[in-house]
Amino acid sequence: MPQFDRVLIANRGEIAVRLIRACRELGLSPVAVYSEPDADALHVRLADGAVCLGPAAARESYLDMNKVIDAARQTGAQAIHPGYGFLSENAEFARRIINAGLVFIGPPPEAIEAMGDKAAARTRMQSSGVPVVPGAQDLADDTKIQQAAATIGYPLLIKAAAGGGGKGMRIVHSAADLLEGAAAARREALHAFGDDRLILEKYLTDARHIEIQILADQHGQTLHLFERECSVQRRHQKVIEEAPSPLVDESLRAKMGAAAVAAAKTVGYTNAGTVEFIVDPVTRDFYFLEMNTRLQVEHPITEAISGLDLVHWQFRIAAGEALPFQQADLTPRGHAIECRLYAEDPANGFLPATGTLLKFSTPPGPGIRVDSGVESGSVISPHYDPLLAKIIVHAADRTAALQRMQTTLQDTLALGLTTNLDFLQAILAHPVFVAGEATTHFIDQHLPNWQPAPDIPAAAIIAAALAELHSPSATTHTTASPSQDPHSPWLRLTGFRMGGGE
Amino acid sequence: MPQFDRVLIANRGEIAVRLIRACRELGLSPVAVYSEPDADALHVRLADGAVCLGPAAARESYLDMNKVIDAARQTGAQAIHPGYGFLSENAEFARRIINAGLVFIGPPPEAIEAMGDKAAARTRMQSSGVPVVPGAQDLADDTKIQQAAATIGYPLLIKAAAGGGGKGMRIVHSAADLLEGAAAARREALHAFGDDRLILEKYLTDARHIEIQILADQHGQTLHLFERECSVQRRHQKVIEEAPSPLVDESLRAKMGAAAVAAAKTVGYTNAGTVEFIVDPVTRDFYFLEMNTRLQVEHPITEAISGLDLVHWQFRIAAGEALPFQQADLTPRGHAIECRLYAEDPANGFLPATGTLLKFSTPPGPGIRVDSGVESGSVISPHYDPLLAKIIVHAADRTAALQRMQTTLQDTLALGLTTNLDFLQAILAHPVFVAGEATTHFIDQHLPNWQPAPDIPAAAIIAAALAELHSPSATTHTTASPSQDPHSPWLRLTGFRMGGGE
Amino acid sequence: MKFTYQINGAEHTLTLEKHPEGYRAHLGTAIYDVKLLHAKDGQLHFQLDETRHTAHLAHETPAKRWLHNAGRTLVIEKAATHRRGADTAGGSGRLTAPMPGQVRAVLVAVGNEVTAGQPLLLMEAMKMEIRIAAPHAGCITALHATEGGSVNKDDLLIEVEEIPT
Amino acid sequence: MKFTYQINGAEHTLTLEKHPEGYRAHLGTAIYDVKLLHAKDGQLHFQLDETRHTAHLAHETPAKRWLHNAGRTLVIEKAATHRRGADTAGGSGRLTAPMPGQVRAVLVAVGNEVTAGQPLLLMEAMKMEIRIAAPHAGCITALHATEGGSVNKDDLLIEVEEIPT
Repeated sequence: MPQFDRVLIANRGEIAVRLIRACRELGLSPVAVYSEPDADALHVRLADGAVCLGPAAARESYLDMNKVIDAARQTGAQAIHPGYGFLSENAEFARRIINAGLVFIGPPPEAIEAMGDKAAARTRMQSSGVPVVPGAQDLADDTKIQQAAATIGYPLLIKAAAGGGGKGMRIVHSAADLLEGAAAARREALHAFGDDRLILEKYLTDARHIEIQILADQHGQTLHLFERECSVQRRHQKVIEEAPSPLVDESLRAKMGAAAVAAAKTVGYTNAGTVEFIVDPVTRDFYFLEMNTRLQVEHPITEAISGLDLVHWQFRIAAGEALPFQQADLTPRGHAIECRLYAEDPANGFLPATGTLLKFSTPPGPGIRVDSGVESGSVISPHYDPLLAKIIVHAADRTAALQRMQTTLQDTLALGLTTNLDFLQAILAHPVFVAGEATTHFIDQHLPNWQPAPDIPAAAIIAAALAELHSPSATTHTTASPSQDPHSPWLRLTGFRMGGGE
Repeated sequence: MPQFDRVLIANRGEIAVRLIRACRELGLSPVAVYSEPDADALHVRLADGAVCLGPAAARESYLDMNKVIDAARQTGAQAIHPGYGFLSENAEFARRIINAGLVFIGPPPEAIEAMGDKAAARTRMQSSGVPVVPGAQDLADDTKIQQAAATIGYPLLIKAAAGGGGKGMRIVHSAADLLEGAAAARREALHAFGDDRLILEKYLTDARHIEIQILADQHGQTLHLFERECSVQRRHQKVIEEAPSPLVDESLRAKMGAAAVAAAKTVGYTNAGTVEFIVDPVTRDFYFLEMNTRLQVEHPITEAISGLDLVHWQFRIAAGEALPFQQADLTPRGHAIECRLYAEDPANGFLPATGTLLKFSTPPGPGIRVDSGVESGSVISPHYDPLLAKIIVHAADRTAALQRMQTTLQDTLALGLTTNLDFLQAILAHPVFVAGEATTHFIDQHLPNWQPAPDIPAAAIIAAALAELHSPSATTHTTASPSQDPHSPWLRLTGFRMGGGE
Repeated sequence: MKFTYQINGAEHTLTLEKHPEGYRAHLGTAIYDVKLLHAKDGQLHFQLDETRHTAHLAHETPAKRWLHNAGRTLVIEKAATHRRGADTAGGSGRLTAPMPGQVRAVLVAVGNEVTAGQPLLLMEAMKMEIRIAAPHAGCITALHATEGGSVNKDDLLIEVEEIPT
Repeated sequence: MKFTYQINGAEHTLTLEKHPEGYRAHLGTAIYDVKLLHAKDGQLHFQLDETRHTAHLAHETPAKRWLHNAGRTLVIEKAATHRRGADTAGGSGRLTAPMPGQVRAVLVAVGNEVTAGQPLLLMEAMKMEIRIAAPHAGCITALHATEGGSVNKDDLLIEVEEIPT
């Protein structure tokens, strides 16, 4: 890998940590960026250098292109990896990086642009023979929206034309809710993307969300790394993903893979990307939803079943390497599942939770991988994504993977703020999920008003009393975080910091 | 899996932890056993029940068959998994378990017996057409030993006929050292196995230690799961293992695999086992060394490249399940490496180290697995094996696996007692190891008098001073182990225990 | 010794008696022999009758503990202190911020009549839009939030007075 | 402020001067600008000139720290206390147990003449046989160990007096 040896990681949280570790493995020097409240975050401590971008608000820090590119210049980084979210699907950002003589670890700006406009992408896919969901774009005003909605029928989905990641997205079940939904979607879209154009799509009830991972080098080879099923969602955010999909057989895999490769080639795609489809579980017809022109949150499950490191390949493709394998060389092995551990309250409308993660740990063991940006003592602020960690398991088959995930979640400690840990276990134990039949409506249909089990184990109550009984210091309430080290110099040195956040 | 739902784990340390976690995944209830100093060990805390076997000395606890079988009866366990070491290769133990109406998770006692006597196994393999190392057995006295040694030539290896695991093993380089070596080997053999018979073997210099993993069900199917190379050894104890072997190509793999399957079938083997060979790297001739009739320490690297969970299969085979795949279905994927983290001083003759592991942590990340029986605060006593943890990585190819292992070791913390952590890094960086050319003499030849690098980084010295400067409590010397929890009730409650070790 | 806890909205009372071997616990009609085996780093290992259990604890405040046992995460509050929480939640017509964030849009003005479930205010936190809706039909009597402003958890946002129908 | 440490048998002296932004460090002829960025749970994050560094520390005793930095594990002892260690090691003819364990075999008796490298005693610890050999030719003047007995680290085992040749 020539071209670059120092890489700026333009992100935070678990993905920044994962990218920094990949840099180390490849002999690249990673540089972090951070906002003021992230000065002591794990990703900052793992990097060789770090640049403060500004205050908490993402617009003034992680989303500020000038500051990010300046940070690269200032630290001598010759390449920038955007991670996911933030600036990762911003064509202008990619273009400015390239114009600054740096390497953008991702697809060409033209490909981002072509796929970023959901309205234009729909049109383009239709003309390339990739099936798209029935819907409408170019909706200038409320009247056009009402007309299109009448044609499509209900329920329908309002999406930001410029968007992705669930932002600016609304399901509308009847004409009465259409305009308020559109207004909310516009506001979110404007805020998130600076562009309030919308598209409407038929909302397929009982559909499956299945996506194909793409890897394309700069030498004309475009391959797919099979599918991921991401049907289990709440508020259009994925919660559990698995690969392979329990719905997909070899023949459907080949068809969807070919369609995804065609979609990527249509826009001259290179590097890693994902083509999302919605699949009718009965007819097995599939429809193009959108292409995510970046690394996905759920990339680890594809890494598990393909045996390939997608982040390594992102760097190697960006450095000009050719993929040394063909489509026929690639076969999925085993079954992988990812659970997203969110700081949120599933018993209370998935309200995000903030606070101090007093204790966080996950069990070690065969086939377990945890990608996390937090640790015991991390403060979860309201400024960013509520994703705490991704818990990934890999096993020989789906049954073994489900068992492994259950035991892993049971042994995961996340104390100090509300998380979806118990809810994840409820999903994994649900017969519909176990049968591999969960659709995108699974949570709404089967766990609509989930509450923690009302029975409290006797052991838990007794443990609380034992703790109180043997706790001479339980009444002292301090915010200090004592060390694990019995002789630690920092036992009483709370949040000590000098000259941080330069 | 019928037959049993509660399993006694007749072991300690990392392997007991790994077996207990596997039980959980399979829905089995694990029961631990422990010696007095292990009362608070991790494996005890993870089990559903635990029985104290007796004092520290293994003979009075982990090696006491009656106590172990009684513990199973007492707790209602219907099966016993022996792990490795201790009673795992004791045919009488297996037989007593079966006679007690319990299931032994391992091969039939007859197979253990046939392979356990290294002298008889040599003879048996020879008659089955499996090549053995030139040598001699049935050596009644010193005269016989001297005669056999003269025929074989020097250097030669003295081994315990009943032995394994490096105990009772001596290399002798000249006739002058023969009888002292034999006497020492006899003492160790008698102490370890209660049997002081010896065998002599030609000591192949510059040979490779390569072993084949076997999996055999009770329905006549015996398969091999490719090879592991374990050439990097110190004092006949493995230090680093990898799979596949850099020496072995598909044709040699097929030949060695077939020989190993033949060896296993000769003794009616079932369950998991390993056939060890010594391989001449120039001629690629291979010779049977011995069969380990149990799970190996290094089984995780085979799990990584095969995608199969060997411990799950041990339980499933013992419960009567048939292997659902054929030899042709199995292919290795990627490259895996295991480093054994020992409490020992490689700069001082690998002297075992004892003390308190003040801080222990390993980095998370893709392709990293750590099997460990210790945690921060664990006390490492002189009673048992110095193995603290196994660090295993898996990546697409050997180069990527080496890089991953280096970064993983760099980010591993093992503070409080001397370990081989820096030495492992020195091996991984050595050009001979990197080239895949390390033989069983690698450490003696290339790192004979290894010492830590004499240059001390400025950052380390400055860190020490910063710590002192900002350490109001550095002069308080207490043995208490404070909690990670700022409001912990146990902040000052050292080693509090009531009624432990019933 | 008697212990009373609030867990998931219900009250649980436990008594522990000292025993030579540990404790005897009474929980409702159930009785357990309790032996504490190991306590370190917020981790408890103990035996109830013949079975071993593990629990992990962390204190958020002296009266509020997070507890993990057998795969479940619970918040355990000392009963005496729990009432304070109920007070600060405000009356049903006093709508507070469920979490810290920014006010994106105020959709009503003082004096407006609103229907149950009508969206009154939109907040954004952690990249999610959070809708504050009327808990019942009524009249807006006070607005404490401005668009674009930051709010902390439990800040009073809007007051809605019920109108007798 | 001056700091003197023993690391791997060599002495290292460092001075730190307080600065508005942190410290200035003098180490031999090298000078570094030092900023402490973060210190928590035995972990130090700091900046030397323009580069960030991380170190993890644990104290075995007040004067003996274990330190991990850039992939290396070091034992750092305050220089003043280090000499004590050298005293307890005993004279070259006073052979001590290198670690706790059991005495398996005593191969010599008081009065025996031995040659350099000759095995005198066999210990077993952690399943390994450890051989205690004569550091030089000499005569056994005292035996403090018995076969089968347990010994602690640094227990005196055997004394060998050098015989002038």
